[in-house]
Amino acid sequence: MWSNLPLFPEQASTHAARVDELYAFLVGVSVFFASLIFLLLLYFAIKYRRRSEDEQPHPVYGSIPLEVTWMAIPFVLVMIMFLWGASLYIALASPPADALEIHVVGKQWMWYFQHPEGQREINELHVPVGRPVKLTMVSQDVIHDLYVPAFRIKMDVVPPKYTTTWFEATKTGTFQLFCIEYCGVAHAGMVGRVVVMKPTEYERWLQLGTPEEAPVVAGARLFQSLGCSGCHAANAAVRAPLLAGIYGKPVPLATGQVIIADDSYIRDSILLPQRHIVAGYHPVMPPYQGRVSEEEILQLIAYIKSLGGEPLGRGMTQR
Amino acid sequence: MSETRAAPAHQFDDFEQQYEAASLGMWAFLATEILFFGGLFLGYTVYRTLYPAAFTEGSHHLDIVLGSINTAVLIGSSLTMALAVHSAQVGRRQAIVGFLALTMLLGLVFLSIKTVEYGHKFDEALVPGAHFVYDGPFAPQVQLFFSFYFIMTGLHALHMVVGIGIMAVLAWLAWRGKFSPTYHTPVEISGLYWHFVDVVWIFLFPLLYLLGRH
Amino acid sequence: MTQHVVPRQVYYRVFAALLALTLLTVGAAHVDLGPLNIALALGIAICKALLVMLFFMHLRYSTHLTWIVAAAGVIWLGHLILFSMIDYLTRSWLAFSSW
Amino acid sequence: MNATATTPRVHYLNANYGIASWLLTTDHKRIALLYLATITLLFFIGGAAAVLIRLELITPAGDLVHSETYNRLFTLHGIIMIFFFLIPSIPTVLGNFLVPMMIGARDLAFPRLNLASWYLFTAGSVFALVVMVAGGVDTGWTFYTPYSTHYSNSHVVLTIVGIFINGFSSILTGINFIVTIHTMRAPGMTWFRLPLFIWAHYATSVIFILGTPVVAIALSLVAIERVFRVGIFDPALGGDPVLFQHLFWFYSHPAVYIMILPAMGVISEVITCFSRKRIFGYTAIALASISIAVIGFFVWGHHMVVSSQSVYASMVFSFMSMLVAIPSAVKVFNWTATLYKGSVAYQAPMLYAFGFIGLFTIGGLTGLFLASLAVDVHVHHTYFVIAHFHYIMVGGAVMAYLGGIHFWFPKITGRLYPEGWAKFAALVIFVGFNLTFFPQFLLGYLGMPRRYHFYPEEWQVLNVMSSAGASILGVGYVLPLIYLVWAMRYGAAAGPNPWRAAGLEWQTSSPPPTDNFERTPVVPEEAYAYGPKEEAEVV
Repeated sequence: MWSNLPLFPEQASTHAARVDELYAFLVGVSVFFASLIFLLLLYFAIKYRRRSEDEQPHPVYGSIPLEVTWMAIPFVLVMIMFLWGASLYIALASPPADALEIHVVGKQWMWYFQHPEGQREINELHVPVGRPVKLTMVSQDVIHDLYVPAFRIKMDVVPPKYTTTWFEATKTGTFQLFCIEYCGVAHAGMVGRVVVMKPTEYERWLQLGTPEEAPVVAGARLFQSLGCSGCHAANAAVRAPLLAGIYGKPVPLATGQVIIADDSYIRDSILLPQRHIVAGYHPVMPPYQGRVSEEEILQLIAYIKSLGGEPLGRGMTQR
Repeated sequence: MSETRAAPAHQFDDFEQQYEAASLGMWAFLATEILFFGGLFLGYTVYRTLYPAAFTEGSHHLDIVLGSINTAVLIGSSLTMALAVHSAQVGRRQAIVGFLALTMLLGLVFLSIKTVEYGHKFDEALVPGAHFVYDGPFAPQVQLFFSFYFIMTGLHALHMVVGIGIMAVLAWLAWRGKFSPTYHTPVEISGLYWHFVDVVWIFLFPLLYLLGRH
Repeated sequence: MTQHVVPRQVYYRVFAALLALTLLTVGAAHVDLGPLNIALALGIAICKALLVMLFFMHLRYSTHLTWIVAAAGVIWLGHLILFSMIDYLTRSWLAFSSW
Repeated sequence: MNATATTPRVHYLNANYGIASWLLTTDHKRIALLYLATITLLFFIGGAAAVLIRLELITPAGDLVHSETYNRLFTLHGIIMIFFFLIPSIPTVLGNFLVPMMIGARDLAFPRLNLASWYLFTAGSVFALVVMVAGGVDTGWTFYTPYSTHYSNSHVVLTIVGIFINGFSSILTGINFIVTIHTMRAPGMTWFRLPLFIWAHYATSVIFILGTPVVAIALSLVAIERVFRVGIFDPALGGDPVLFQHLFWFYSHPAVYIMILPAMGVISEVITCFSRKRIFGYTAIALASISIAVIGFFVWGHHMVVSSQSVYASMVFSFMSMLVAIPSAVKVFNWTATLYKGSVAYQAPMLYAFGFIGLFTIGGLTGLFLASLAVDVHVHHTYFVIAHFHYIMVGGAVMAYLGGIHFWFPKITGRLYPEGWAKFAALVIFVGFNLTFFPQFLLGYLGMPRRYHFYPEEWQVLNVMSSAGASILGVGYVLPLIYLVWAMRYGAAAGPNPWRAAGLEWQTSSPPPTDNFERTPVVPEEAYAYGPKEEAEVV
């Protein structure tokens, strides 16, 4: 085979291998049925070709048993395809709890990645091999879509909310990354690469990179400068929920519902605070829509996440 | 869509076939219309599910008195329309014209009241877009509510304007004696259209004005 | 012509019923019934719509075919809303996004 | 060849003359020809855009046109081909001509409305075309928000106006067909005696009526949001861009069935005629058309599996998408079985029908890849999808459209087309098509994204193959244009029934008289009454 004529994509994640098995099954079924139809057509067309202009073959009306058969067999096959595809899809929607969490912001026309330790990258993502990586993604403008063919993963990056996907790379190397939801003039240029490294090299890379300011630090600074601390600090004059230790915990809402304080919840609460009012508080916080960038929100989330420890008196986890 | 001759159109065998075709055609068109408004009903349902409080908030800013009066006016116009069809069936020419005129009049009353309501919203800066001003909670989502309010009622009002135009043509045709007990299909199927517009309002009224009123 | 001529009395009675239902729904909206408010308002709206369709639009006297066409529009609308809401109502269960 | 074939002295084409007799005609046959002219023009304009796209993609670098231009080109190609060619093609040309004739009616139920549909179609298409050529629109034919509402600097609103006008035309055509099929069938023409072409058009009309208004309102909302700057899908107000996708695909997936169902109807007619057999499993095929139209409305979410739609919704839609494969499979099996013990002739329409079955089978089977969630995640928005839907729409719908044009050409014009040229063209199209689109399956699984102006170098070989195929395909499409126009004037007289086909449309002269039949036909038997009577065997 020509070296510049690849016919099959590289298989570089645990998920990729599983998708390819299903793909092989689909190809098998397709080749079988396509051949069956082609051969039958060819055979009938030749065997029963018209031999004289006045030929009048006897009519055949059809056959109920045959109809039932060729409904039943495809039905069984497509149900296998459905269940198989769905189970892999559910797995893709359920990242392991210990996954390395990386935040992604898509904007016209670049990818911004932020590692938990503070490294930030543009259009390039360094990850360790053999460890699940969860991507939490959001768009600053239009819908984008992060696609890494070698991992067989793809997820839209949508402006109003966080979307997630995950992968576990199985080999080191460099893999292409594309924006695959049309996003404007330079859509084809919104590409990047994923660099999968050995864990030790990844550690070294983390050291090497010069994090200007860790997200937690930047978040803490923003928490002050945006005025969040004026209400959400323990000694604040305005009564607002304290944020220490809330990350990942259930929060009771004024509507009686309970919501988990995850990334999306915190982002919503910053941008559109009146959407989810915590039980026992008044909707007084102004919306920060348009006043903070997606990167800044990620830094704030990192900061809030870092506020571990037991919630204090005015906390919102329990009443 | 329909012929105004003494004989059925050439493609039909008789008036009955022609009437059946026209009536079926209009019902099929109304099915289309249901789905056309349906997109808006879906949008409304989705956002109301996501932002129930904001939609309640927004609904409080609508004028329930004017809305109720308008509902009654529109139901009245449906009655006069039905009576116009009845008059056509029994062949009372002047009554057709009279009831059609009354239907148009009630339609215009409805549109006038709607205009007054729109005017209030302009004064209160509740028209979505750059000039939307709202100080209460959930301001962005209240704006969503008003987007739906204006688009849904606006599209409904547009249908009424078209309907009034159709009534005017019908009244003119009726006045010239084009309809008879054997042939009055246009009156009948235009009536279907007018009643449909009424039915849309019957749903818009509670969805926009009433839900979350208490 | 095979059209059914409905006595005018029927139209007047339907009109009266529609007005009464309008008053009822406005009144009911001012009482807090919890989630029943929505059900009641929509229930009354459906009754009113049925009255208009059955009598004013002569559906009651129409062929089965007309019923089917009218029903198709309504059923498709229900389907549009139902299948879209499957997405919105289950988004928080297990999802690529928590919305 | 029928040596004694004659042409009637007066028929619908020469009943009267002059521009006005065409532009003001209410004859469904003339309106069909008006559509044919408009649609052919639009097809070649959309095709020209495709030529430029394939030329650009010969090299990995974006070196032929600017990105702005490239984005406008694929948008123009998509909008013209989908809204202004594929959706109207078979229904408005062949359907318009044949629906009344096949059921034994003098015309459609609403002839003037039919003419109005053509004017709306022409107005909408010319408007959209002028906007897209003169100004351009760069959103892709899908108009996804918020790109279309807030970020695109192109003529989104005006293009939507053109599509909206066209939507009226679709809806009115659908209503006309439904009413005609219900109320105007000839005596004896019961539902289960209808040709399958009619069943297919009935199912298509249902989609026209119930689907089109939803895309109309979806696009209207985009236009309203863009013009008045009010939020509907605007994330800044808490709006949801995914809601637009629901509304858009509620119509735009069934729209695929608008394209393929009439094509299936054509194939059923052609296969039976050129194998002189009753269709195998008439009822199964008829009901399959209806179930495809209905189930087709339950599958739209498979376009949204990576859109952040809920996992459960994706699963429901995936399940329904799997189900819709079954009636499609039933049709393919039945067509194949129809050849069994037939008398198979290889005229050009039959070659197109063979091509259709083969390509549709591949297109349908690759559709299963897209219905199967995890594989769909990988191939979504890649060239795999492009290849799949071109197999359905070009390999399926366009092949059937051309096959149908050839099949009924003698009826429409009263003349025969040159058989040798037609077979040659069919072959060229088949070869060119496969060379163009099969490599795109490979590109897609490799991960090549659609709507990319330039791409990584390792994908060049496959792209060059595809572009080479496109040039062959282009030649294949120009050929029929030339010889069919020639045959309209110089073809041999066809006679009423050159194929010795069953079906009411063949029982009247070619070209037919203005009122289609000398007297209203009475239908004594089922469709496809080929072969000796009273001797039918049941397997």
